[in-house]
Amino acid sequence: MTPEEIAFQARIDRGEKIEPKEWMPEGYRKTLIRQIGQHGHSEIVGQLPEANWITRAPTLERKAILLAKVQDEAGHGLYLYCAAETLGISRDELVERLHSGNMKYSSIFNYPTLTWADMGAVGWLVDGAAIMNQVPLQRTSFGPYSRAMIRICKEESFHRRQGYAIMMKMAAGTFEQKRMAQDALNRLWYPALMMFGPSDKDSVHSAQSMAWKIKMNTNDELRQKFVDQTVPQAQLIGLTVPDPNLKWNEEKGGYDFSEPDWNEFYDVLAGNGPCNKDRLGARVKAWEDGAWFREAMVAHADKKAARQYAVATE
Amino acid sequence: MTPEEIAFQARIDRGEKIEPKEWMPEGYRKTLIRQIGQHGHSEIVGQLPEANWITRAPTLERKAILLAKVQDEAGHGLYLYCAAETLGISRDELVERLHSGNMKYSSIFNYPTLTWADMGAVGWLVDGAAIMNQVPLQRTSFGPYSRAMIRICKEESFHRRQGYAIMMKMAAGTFEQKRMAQDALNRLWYPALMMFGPSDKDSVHSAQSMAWKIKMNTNDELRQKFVDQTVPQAQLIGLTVPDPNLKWNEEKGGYDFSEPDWNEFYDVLAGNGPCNKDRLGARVKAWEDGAWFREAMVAHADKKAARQYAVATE
Amino acid sequence: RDAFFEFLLRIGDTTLILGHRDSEWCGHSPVLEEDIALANMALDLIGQTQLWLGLAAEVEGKGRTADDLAYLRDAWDFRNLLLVERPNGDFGHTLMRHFLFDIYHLALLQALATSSDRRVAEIAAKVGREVAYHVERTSNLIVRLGDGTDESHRRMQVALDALWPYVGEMFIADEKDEAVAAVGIAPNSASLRAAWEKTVRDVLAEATLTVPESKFAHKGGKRGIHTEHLGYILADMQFLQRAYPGASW
Amino acid sequence: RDAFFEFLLRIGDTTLILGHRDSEWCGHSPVLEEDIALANMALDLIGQTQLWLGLAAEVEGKGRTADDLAYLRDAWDFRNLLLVERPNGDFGHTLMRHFLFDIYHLALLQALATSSDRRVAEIAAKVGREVAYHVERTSNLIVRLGDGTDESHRRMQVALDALWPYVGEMFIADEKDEAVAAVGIAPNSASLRAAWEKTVRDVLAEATLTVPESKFAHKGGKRGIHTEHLGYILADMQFLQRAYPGASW
Repeated sequence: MTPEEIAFQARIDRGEKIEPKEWMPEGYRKTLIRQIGQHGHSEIVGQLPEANWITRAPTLERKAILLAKVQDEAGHGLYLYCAAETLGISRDELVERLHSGNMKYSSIFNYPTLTWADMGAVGWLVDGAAIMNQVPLQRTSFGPYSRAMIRICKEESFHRRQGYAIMMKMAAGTFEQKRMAQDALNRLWYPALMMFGPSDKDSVHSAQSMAWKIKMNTNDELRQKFVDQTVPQAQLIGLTVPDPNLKWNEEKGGYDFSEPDWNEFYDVLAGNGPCNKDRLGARVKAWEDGAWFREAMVAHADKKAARQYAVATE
Repeated sequence: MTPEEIAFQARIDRGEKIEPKEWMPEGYRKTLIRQIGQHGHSEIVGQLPEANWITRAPTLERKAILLAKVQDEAGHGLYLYCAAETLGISRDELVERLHSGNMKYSSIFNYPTLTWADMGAVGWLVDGAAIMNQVPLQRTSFGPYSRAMIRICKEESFHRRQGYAIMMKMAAGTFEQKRMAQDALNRLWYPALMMFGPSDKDSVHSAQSMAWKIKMNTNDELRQKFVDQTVPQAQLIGLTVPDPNLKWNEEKGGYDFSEPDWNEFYDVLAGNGPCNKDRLGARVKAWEDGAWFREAMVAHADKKAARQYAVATE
Repeated sequence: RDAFFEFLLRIGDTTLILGHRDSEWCGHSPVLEEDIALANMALDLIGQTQLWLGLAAEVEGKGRTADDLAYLRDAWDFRNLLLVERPNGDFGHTLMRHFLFDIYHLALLQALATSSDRRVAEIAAKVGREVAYHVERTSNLIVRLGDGTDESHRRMQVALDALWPYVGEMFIADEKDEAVAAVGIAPNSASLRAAWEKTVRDVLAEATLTVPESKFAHKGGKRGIHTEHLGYILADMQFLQRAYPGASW
Repeated sequence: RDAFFEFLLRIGDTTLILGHRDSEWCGHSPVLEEDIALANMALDLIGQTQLWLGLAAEVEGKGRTADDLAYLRDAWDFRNLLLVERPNGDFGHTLMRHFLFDIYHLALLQALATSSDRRVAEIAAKVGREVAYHVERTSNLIVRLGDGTDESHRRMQVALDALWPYVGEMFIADEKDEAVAAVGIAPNSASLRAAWEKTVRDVLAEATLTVPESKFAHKGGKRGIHTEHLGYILADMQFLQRAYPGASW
């Protein structure tokens, strides 16, 4: 390590925040750009599975809540892109990397939302897992990222509660509604577990990220915490977690549970999830169809500036 | 009149059929191209209002019947375009004239189909009115047109019966179904009356067309006949024709009835019907989106011919 | 009372359907800020729908709720303006439709704020601020897109030409409009036209767009005679309520 | 019996949904002859649906009808292949989807013509001729479009690449497939693959198209786990039956 790097690490170890204009190792910058960018992309792509049910929400109240949630996600995307921009990458570049497949988004959004209960399950499990990842990141070493996380976590936990409320309602509803709720849990349980990433023994790059406080906990720690939190919630509303091996382990003070099918995880990552092509296709189409709009905004601003300049110099 | 024209008229008067390769006055040819072309266009555009309910047909049986009907209409369009082609105009030219607004299609298809009952009312009233126009045209002087009409009339009268069967079912159905049936009759009655064209006193070009046996009856004659046929059918299934002035006139042996709103007729003709832009827009889009397909068909045929030629001359 | 109920459906159904159309853009807008803005407008409109249809249900007095009205009527019982059920088209088309409606919407709400019916006046006062913001936003975008690139100018002119025949319906009063106007519940629709024209023409002029000359106006939405598009909107919107009758969500 | 019922749903739902997708083209095809041909295929498929779902209802023995099965089940109870619910895309995309299915469909029917269940054998024999014609038509068009212009070649290759991950599901047998195969009602799905591959590869070669190398196969349709597209199809298809329960049409 160079003296600069040693000093940098010392600052992090002391719990100081790193701010955009300050010196940082290239690896730190790159890792953060990737992580924050992918986090932002997840928010953006993550609009789609839920937007899929806005036009079909069953009541006006549910429609309004879902609209507000999807809007929040777009807002989170915006904060995160802004945080990434402070590291010297433009939003257009980030978008380009998403569209070219160079940067990923959370694989969970490559699963379809097939019934209304999925709006409950997504909020409860997906936002639940996201929060589990994000709460520790409020203490991450990079200032703008940390501040974005603080703001985002507040909203996400609201979303999680709303999702759980939908599930509760469904689980206490008609036979069909209960069936829908259980079906959603069955389909989304393992993909939610996958959100924490591969098992620690297969996870690369973790040590450096943890030293830099970009990653605060190991994948398996967070996954365990998620399971321990979620299982009782499922039981409370009479739903069954689809895992025959699920069992309370008194000794470790947590549940034993089955690993997700990691082959499926890598398949989805490789582009073969149920919705990879539809999701990325929808985003690329939105971007391309909207090119004329973005160009017009720029052109108008230029014209206006030119006119103001002309007036000023008359 | 030239001697040729006199001889031509004499053939028509004797009831002879004129065939494509035979001499005919330019006016006869032009009038026929317009009439047959517009008739063909009406079949093509006429697919759209009914296609609108195929995906929403209420039973598999009804869906199959409706599909078959729309398919028949495309078939009619094909016969008619072929008949027009014998007069020396290509299908592409006909299509171009439709898309440029140079040739019209029946204004009835500029009205929307808003409920399932419209599938009944369109069959019963619109095909009913069409048949009323077409039956006499089976005796028209131009051979290919006459033969096309014979074939088409047979299928149309089947469609009319199917449409009436839907109306009968609806009128004998639940309160809501009855309401749908009556609502469809209310909306489509006057547009159906308009299908015979303006009142004789305002109708231009009629005399020459009648002498040529391109037009066999006056607009008002056919309209009267349609009303006289349709009113009892409505009564039979308990529907009310939406005309307070409707009254049996013993003396003339037919119904007295209100004229349609001719201002609306001319408005629709001028392009301001509820669906003019949507209908023509859909056709133009289909044509433009399909250009690559048609070009490929030609290119493949050319390649194949070239290959066969190469083999033959080896 | 029947006219009052109808009047409330006309406005409540209009905000519902426009909110629906807006929401179709979620996740598909040209730029992130627009995703947020359009979702926000949709959210405002759905909230307004709850108020208007809620009052409609109350006025009707048959024990129906706002949700019953939104989810259990078929197209012919909907009373929204035809303008708002038109397909979205490109993003400029959606904004043009919004703009043409927003200017009317704000004028209507300002007039309703002095309604003889206290409940109407309260709702109008409450939601007027939201709509004032819609007006500000869409007017601003119309100017920027009209006076942007050649391409954006062309698209906005196409949108304006296509939508113009649907603006007249906002200002044509029938006997039901006249009945509510007579008792001071609502303004006379026709009375809103002059101010609307002025504002709209000013913005369009700044946007370098040409107002079509045609005075032709499609109508029917206010009487339940819609375009073919509404049926498809409702098939999606109402699916769950229709497929699982009586369930509580 | 449960496996037999499932098997009939898998084929009946598949013909229903493909017929639906075909019918979306009515009035919108690139050329009149295609409007007719596609409507004709849709008509065949809907007719087949009546037979298969009719038999399914009979086998189930709970008093339901083919229409009940088509109109009153939600997406998760549908058992169609994912391939047929994919959106139409351009006309070439629709034809490619049809072609990939048709070759399988014909082979399946030929095998079913010797089914141990007489009713299945009768239906298969009856509809085999229709499907043989579909095969002839779509194969022919695939060759012409693949080996047409550069543009048509490009479009057909895009379609093939996009649809290829959905063909595997046709040949993957689960325990229900195995149960009906064991009693001779239906062939083993996997057994149809070799002949299918040969025919498909021959046609695609003549069409100058490149068969994708990926062996990845999406699945789920046969167990009721669909794509997001099916829900929208059903919202339209079932609207009237859902909105007016118990009415007779």
